[in-house]
Amino acid sequence: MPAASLSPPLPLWVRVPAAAGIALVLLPLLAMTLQVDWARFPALIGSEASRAALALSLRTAAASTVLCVLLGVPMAAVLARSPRRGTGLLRGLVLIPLVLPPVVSGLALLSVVGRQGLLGAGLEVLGVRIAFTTAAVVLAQTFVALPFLVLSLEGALRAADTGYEQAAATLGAGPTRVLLGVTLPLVAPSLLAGVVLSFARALGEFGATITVAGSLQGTTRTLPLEIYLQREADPDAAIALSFLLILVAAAVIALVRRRGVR
Amino acid sequence: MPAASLSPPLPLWVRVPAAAGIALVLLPLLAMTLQVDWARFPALIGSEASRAALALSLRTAAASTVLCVLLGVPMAAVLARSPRRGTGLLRGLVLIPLVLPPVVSGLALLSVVGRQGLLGAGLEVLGVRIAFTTAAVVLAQTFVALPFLVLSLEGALRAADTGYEQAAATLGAGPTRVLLGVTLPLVAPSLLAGVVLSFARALGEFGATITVAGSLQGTTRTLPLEIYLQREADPDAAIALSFLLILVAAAVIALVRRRGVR
Amino acid sequence: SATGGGSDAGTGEEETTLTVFAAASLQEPFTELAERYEDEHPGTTVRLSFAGSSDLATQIAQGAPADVLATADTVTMDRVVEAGDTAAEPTIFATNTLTIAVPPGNPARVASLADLTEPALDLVLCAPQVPCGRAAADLATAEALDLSPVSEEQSVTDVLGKVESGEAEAGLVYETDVIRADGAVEEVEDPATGAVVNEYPIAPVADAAEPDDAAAFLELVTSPEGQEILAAQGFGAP
Amino acid sequence: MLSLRARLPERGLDLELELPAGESLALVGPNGAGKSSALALIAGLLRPAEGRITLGGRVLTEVVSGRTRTLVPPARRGIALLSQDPLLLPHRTVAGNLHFALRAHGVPPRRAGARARELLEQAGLAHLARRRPAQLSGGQAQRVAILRALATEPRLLLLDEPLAALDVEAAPQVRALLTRTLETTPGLVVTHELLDAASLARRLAVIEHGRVVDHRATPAVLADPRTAFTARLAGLSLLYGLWRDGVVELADGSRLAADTEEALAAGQPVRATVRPSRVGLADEDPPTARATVIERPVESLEPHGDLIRLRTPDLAADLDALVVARAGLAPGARVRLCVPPSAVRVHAAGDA
Amino acid sequence: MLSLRARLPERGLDLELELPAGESLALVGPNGAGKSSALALIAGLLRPAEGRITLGGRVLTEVVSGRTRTLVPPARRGIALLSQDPLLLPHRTVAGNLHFALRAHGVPPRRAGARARELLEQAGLAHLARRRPAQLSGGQAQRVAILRALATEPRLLLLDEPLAALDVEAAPQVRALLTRTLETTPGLVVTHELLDAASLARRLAVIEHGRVVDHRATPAVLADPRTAFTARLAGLSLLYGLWRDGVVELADGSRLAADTEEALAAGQPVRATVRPSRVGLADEDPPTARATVIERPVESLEPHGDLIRLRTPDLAADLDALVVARAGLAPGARVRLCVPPSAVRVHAAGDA
Ligand SMILES: Nc1ncnc2c1ncn2[C@@H]1O[C@H](COP(=O)(O)OP(=O)(O)OP(=O)(O)O)[C@@H](O)[C@H]1O
Ligand SMILES: Nc1ncnc2c1ncn2[C@@H]1O[C@H](COP(=O)(O)OP(=O)(O)OP(=O)(O)O)[C@@H](O)[C@H]1O
Ligand SMILES: [Mg+2]
Ligand SMILES: [Mg+2]
Repeated sequence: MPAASLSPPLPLWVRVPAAAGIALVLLPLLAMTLQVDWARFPALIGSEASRAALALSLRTAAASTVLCVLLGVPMAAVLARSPRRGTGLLRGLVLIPLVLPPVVSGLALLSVVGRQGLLGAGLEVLGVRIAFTTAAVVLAQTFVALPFLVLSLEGALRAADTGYEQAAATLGAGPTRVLLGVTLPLVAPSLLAGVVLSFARALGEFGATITVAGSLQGTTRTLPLEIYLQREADPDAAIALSFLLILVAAAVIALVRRRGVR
Repeated sequence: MPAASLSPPLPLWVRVPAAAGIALVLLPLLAMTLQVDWARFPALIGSEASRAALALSLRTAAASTVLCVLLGVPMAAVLARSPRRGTGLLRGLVLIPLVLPPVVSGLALLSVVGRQGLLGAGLEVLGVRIAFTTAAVVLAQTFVALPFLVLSLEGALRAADTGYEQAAATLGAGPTRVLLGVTLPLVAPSLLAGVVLSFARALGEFGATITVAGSLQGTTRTLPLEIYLQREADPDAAIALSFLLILVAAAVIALVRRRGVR
Repeated sequence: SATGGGSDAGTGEEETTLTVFAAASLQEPFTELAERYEDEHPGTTVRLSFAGSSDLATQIAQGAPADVLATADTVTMDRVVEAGDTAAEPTIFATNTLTIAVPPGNPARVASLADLTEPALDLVLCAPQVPCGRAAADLATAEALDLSPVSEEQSVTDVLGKVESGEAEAGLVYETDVIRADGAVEEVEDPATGAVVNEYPIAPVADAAEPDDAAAFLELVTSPEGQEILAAQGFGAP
Repeated sequence: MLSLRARLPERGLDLELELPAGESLALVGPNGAGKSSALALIAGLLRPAEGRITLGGRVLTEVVSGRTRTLVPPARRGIALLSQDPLLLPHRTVAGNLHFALRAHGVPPRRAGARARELLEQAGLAHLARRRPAQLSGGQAQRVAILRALATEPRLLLLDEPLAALDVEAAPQVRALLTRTLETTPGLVVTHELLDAASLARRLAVIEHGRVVDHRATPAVLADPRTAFTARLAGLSLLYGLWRDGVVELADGSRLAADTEEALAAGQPVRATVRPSRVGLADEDPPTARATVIERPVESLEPHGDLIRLRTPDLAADLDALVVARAGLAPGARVRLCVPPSAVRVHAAGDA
Repeated sequence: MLSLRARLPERGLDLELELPAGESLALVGPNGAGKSSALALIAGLLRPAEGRITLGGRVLTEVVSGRTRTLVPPARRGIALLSQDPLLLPHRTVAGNLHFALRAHGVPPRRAGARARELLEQAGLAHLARRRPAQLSGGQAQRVAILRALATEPRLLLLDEPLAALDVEAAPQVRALLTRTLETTPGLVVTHELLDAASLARRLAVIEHGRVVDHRATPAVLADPRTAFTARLAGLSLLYGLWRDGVVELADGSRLAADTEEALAAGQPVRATVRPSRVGLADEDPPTARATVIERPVESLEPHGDLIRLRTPDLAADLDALVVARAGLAPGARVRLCVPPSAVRVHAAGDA
């Protein structure tokens, strides 16, 4: 939109609740910043354990986000476009990881890939172990983050004007080209929102991870787990690490937005 | 859309990742269902503690969702429609509660409303106490759930065609009427997605709640807190309660979708 | 495929990895013990996994690659033993007693256990379902105290957090927690709190990949050297 | 050859249409008659409740008693559709939209880029290549949409009001382009303009209330319109009456002298069409011997080229502005019209 | 009274326009000339880079050297805009759309509902009341959009191609409705149709390349078009040459005999308009004494009413189809046209 074209102004009163909301979010963050022990900050976040946790968190959250996109986009498309009544139930089921306390999600995952789990026993025979490995971290993060992507995208797909897709089809575009070249670009802002949400959720994931993956430095101890541990040992370090987590998330979100938004 | 009008079919290959994604979500849930001790189920979820936790969870999650809508919709509108560069930073900040480990969010909230917090001292003088009250539960849930609503909605608002709003404005509709009568209905599916996401997040909230509000039956011990406690005492009860949480969430989501979707 | 499970890491000729699962509250002494062990056994790396005791129990039941398990209470350990996941009877290697923690300056002027029954006092305890709560309940029974907390926390760390932040005017925590808090809370001593003792058991895990190292580590923990490290963090002798 | 038979009660459609191989067809009809729906059915964007559509012997759509036997997806029909709304992909530039269409037809990326530029240059739209659809004027968007539809050489072209929104300079150019294209590629063109119907296709089908009510060569339809709608499109007045040896007796009793080449029996119901440009004012031009003078109330007066079109409930007349002013005509006034027999054509009414 | 002065370099606009109180204006111009943008500026949907817009003395928009002094929001201007795209609110029914507009103007809910029904009934669209916009045909949507724009009695009406997409039966009805409305409410009507320009407004403004290049009473513009575009709209050929006592000398040396009432000096540059309906074939009608015979290559032939319009690079002629066939005319052939002096009007070229 060129600067000259005016979208209708928002009513002035919305500024009041918007400001309240912003204050609700920003005040605690500000207060937290005040509590960071800045003198010790570099030392606190520079320890080997912190660096290992940060590296692991970035790697696993990135991997989980990729998995969420690869699995979640098709899921959202199928759910949004299936005409059948039956998908209503499916849609509800897919959202369940949203409400489960993460620890319960972890238990549920363990009951699949754990030693006594549905698949765990079979996998064990094949010499494959998922639980308590980095793969388990990715699994846990993907499980909890996937619904975020699916839900943000599905609403947008449902609302999107199918006229453009029909136009593309009459131009000879096959279903794949329509999906990748028309449908997804049309819902790009929601897809981006979904990616950011699921990345953020994966990055902050704690309960399911500690349950399925344990907490081994360098292998499964992500930044939130490290923060949890530090809280027991050195609350200042926990605050400093939380701050680091915020910085990382902000940087990644800024990067994605910069590239993704027109 | 009438049944006769055909939206272009999805490519067949999307079914493979979609099925994988659905399996990823459903298998753990199924495995969990298998672990529920159905014989004891009614007794486990029928205890006074469980009922109190369920009632509290429903009340607080509903209140938080309402707050999220009241604050989040204006925030999303302001963020989506502000032309200024500066909102980029603001938008990033607003998303931070997404990545913070919930316990850290709780600590951040305490540093505002706690006794020694930024506002806490002032509140104390007014005789208002937030810690250990149901209000603190709602505060914690709102803080963690708000970004979900804001983010889902903001993407949709950004993508929405402003032509309709302009048309409404030339018909004489003032900003409030345009917002409530045109803008929000146009992004209804995303608003609904945001409401579901934030309700779910509030319902499953654990870490921030325990940190700010503590855990007292009937006042601050929500279902996730009860589940966590039961895990220590009676893992079967924890599983049964998790299952109850799933049922409640599914029921609420189904209700919202039924009413909300055209 | 499995990325770095303990059993895989043990396939090297010389290099062995000992995996110790320990309750989160044991983080500091066990980190030190692990270093000591590595010094004494060159070629062996000790990997530590800290979590809540019941998390650890669940993980071991699901085949987590642990050689040694140390929990913060005997109830959880008994569950692991019952499930047949330990290779030997657990040994009690440390004890801990409750004490009263108050915010710096003791705003509510708590002087003794009896003051905790004051109805206007914002008292915080652990929930009876978790070990520290069980201990608090036992203490209340033993001393015939009628405690009405404003919150029953999930873990002792949460109790400590409430006291540190001043939200709570008093809380019952372990001696070790007060030491950990490093001045963020004050301790109000009352000899009566010694009536209830919490015991920390340790045991080798049934499927241990490194049973020899597990035994050696256990030995270190219970040795005078190990006990010294534990004592420095406020743990009592078994 | 295109053959269409489709029912869709939801939209009140019950269409039947055959188009000989290589022929193009103009589709006219009132708003909401079902023209766009007919194109959507052929393009495969709409499933009939019942029906069969074939193109060159290939079954594209077949629904028998509610069961879908065949439904070739739109992309595999080799049919290009220019819909009423341009529907340019909003996230691509103008050039990107053409590129998309070419790529969808298997043109390799490089060639598609060059070809897109070429098409835009030929159409004189090269300066718009990098604009997004939102930055185009209505007519510009329409022209780009036409280019896009023609970019991929389809087996059948479906054009829904292709010249709406085009200015008086662009319209003839685009009309010429479409005429050239339709010489080699058969097409169906929906239009509300007589000129387009006549210049773009040799055959004309009229859809009213979801049914094809007329389908003949364009000049035949225009010379002898069978419905009020087509008469209006052809710019003629259509009246019904009974044949009384050289005159048409209208329902109100007035009589209209007429010539006819058809053999008509006395008392036979007939359809008479009157050309407004040949109708005059009785008080201005003293009527010739056989001319009919009919009195009617004036319904409306509107400009028509350099003349004024005067409408009465059943007859229209194109009059000089000067004449109208002199006669002091205004809606509501009564007017005496003079209709020479040469302005009237009569056909047996049975074949309507 | 409307007064508009606005620059918007981004769209190549530099507009100036004054409309006397109570008058309506037709706005014509090529695609992309800036017509819709002009309406958007007046409606307050677009901010000029520089400019001032007033209506009845009230300043609606004022931007001086990049600083916005006044920008009354669209809803407070009392101006209704019918845009080129109907933009019916997709989540409301047809009746709901009217209801919305009425409510926005403060009509109480009950009355708004009744009034919406009434308006739909009057327009014969009552059967569409409960449909969603997606379930309407193109023309139906356009009619509902017109109703919606008229529903609230605005101080100024802006109509962007209101009659596009309407069929030949609906168009005159809607045209009559708009004519009636524009008698009491001043309006600006964008159109590509001569007929609409002439019937809806007494004044006509021509926008080309973002500038108002002509603005006079409609008959004056049509009789004496000053640009190629207006000539085309008026259906006339426009030629330039030098006045040589009774003839116009064209650039290629050919001479066109003409009558004129203006006092013209010899050698003066002039503009000549030629009415195609008066131009014939020299070989068919032997030319009268003063008629000019000019030889030109045939550029195109297209139907025009019941005639064929033959175009050459500078002259057009409307010929009988029979004559065209007999003369064997086709694009590329050379044709000898006969132009009687009465078909030509000459004006001094200075005032263009
Ligand atoms: N999506 C829809 N659902 C239900 N009915 C529809 C839908 N779209 C169109 N209709 C109805 O079907 C009928 C035919 O519509 P169609 O669009 O084919 O008309 P049309 O001949 O193209 O008219 P126009 O000249 O106005 O474009 C109309 O009565 C219309 O209201
Ligand atoms: N959003 C936009 N951003 C930039 N340029 C635009 C935008 N919209 C239109 N334009 C350009 O501004 C010019 C004027 O456009 P406008 O829509 O006013 O033309 P118009 O006279 O209404 O044409 P039409 O008859 O095709 O509707 C055109 O060159 C167009 O490409
Ligand atoms: Mg149509
Ligand atoms: Mg326009």
